[in-house]
Amino acid sequence: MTETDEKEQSLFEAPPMGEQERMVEAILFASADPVTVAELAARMPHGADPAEALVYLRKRYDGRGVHVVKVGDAWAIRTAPDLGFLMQKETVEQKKLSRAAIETLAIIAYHQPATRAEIEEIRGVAVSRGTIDQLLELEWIRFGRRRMTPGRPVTFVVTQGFLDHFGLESARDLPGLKELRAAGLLDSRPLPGGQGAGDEEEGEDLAGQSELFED
Amino acid sequence: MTETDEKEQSLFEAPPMGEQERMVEAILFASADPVTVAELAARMPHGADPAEALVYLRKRYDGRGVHVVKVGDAWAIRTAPDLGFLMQKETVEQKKLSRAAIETLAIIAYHQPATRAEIEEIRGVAVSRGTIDQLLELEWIRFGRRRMTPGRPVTFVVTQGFLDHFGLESARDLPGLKELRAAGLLDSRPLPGGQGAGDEEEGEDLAGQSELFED
Amino acid sequence: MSDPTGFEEDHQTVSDRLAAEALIVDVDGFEGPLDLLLMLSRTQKVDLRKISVLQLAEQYLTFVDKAKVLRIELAADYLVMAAWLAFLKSRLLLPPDPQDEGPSGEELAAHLAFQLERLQAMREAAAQLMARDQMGRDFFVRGLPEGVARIRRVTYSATLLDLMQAYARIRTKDEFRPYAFDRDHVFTMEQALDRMRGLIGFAGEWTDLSSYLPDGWSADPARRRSATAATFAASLELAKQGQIELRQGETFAPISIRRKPT
Repeated sequence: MTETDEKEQSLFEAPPMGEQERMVEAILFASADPVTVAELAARMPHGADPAEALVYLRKRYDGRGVHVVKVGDAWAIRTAPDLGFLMQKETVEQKKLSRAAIETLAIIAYHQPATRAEIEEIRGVAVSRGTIDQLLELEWIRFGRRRMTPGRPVTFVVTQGFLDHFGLESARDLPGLKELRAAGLLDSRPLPGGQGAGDEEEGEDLAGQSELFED
Repeated sequence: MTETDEKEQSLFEAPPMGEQERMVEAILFASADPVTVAELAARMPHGADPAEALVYLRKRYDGRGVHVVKVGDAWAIRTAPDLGFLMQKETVEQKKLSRAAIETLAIIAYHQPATRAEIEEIRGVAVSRGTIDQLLELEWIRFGRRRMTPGRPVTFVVTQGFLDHFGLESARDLPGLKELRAAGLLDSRPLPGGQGAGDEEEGEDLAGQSELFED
Repeated sequence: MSDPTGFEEDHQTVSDRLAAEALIVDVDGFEGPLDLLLMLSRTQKVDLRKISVLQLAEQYLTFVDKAKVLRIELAADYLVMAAWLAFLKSRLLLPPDPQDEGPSGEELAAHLAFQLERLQAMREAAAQLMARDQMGRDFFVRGLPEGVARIRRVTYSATLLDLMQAYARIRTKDEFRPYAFDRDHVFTMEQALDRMRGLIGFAGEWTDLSSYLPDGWSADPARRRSATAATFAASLELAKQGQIELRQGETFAPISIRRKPT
């Protein structure tokens, strides 16, 4: 939206902020999935500022039984985690993930975008068929950009559904991420001398990851 | 707070009313159906008084974007009736795309620009007009340049809307056959008799595909 | 259970020994050599950054030796790692060769330590991730998403997975054509048995197996392969039944058969 648009629209006068807050509240309550600010704006009257309304709304639900949470670049209402014990009825049986799947997921989350070869290099073992498939089906990972290295391998990144499931605002809020980076444990270090177990392609790879987290 | 803490506590006294209000709020939010007072009491700690908590909760949502409403003899949270106009998006009916449409779309995505004849050749069956029209209407495909071959047939390419919908940055990020297979999306039963034939041909396929994108 | 591992008992605690037993009994439970190395490194009870890679290499090689004694089949990657660690060990023990261009033993050891630390870090990160409050377990989404059924608009949805599966289906449909067996070029074992039973009565002397191939099956390679395989299988069957004897001078030498002398 351009600046002039903004001014013209404001001639029609946006609803008062209290009213905008109600609107955001209603939309978030009605939806099971997170809603982006852009989607909110599209559904609200012209000139509304859902981002500001969200600030108020979030404060209003502070300490209540449900919270306004940020999921990637979208917003949702979720029950307060300390009340989970009341919800046995709503609890969905979660499919037990294999250790391989959990580790693969963590590696993708912390090293994203990550190629299959990188996952295998870190775990020291081949990623079995079906592990990636399972994570794709859960919609916790998706295909990212291809690596601009020989073979142009596909990469994997985590999704908004992953953030939502684990109550993360963004991939930067992964537990321990800063410490791991500071300790150099998210770097890719090729085997000295280059021959042997490691993949040759590894070297250039990690540029992508720091890009993702650096801004 | 753990569950046992909660229970032990309830031997002595019910949680404070503010806490009970939070509980009712969370239960009403997460339940798929309206909840009766008796059901609330059964799920809350002993000694809790959900009826009283409901009075407070109801008052708290007075004039807000959502209301606590009575449905028969049960309770639910609903968006305020005056904000119904915001709920248009929720009335959308989701339908799965037909197999013919998804296959046609896949071929266009992988082989774009593709003519109708090419799509038919790959699918081995005629493409109905309705299928193309539907994809055009969804704005997932659009007309590309005409082919400089006899008859100058129109071609189809995928749109930005397509990329957005499928979470792709570019059509180049679509995984190739080998990667589909590695991810377990492709059954790799070998051809009976012709050993390894399937795999050998794979290489060429990929080459074809990357050529396609290499422009 | 009394120490089936044969590990030295002197300075091992009970838990060390149990861990060692678990290693031997449950080698399949490990996700590759790196996983095993990480497990072994725990017995050193030091920070992974201060780990003795030399000691670790020895522990691993001991493990592989014990597995051999116990005749446990180790997968190839375990043996590759053993060979690499043996090489690393020699590099660490011998004085560096100034002629040698390659990485030093210390560099290689540092890399291995890094790999172990990184794997361990990822495991801990995974555990922390799974310990977080999770949707549908600890916190919940709206149970009753609202839809005011006033305006109905149909949207079509499809996921990337649908798209890729559709493409995969099209591109592989040729692979799934019905299985049709080409009987013209197959000589079955039953046919071979019939043929050999008829001929074997006359084979008092050692005769090359290839002379039992049916007529007209040697020109075309596919037919020759099928007939050879069937005839060989049939001769094994007859030998098992005690009707003939088999002889082969050395590996890949021609096979001869004769009727078993009565």
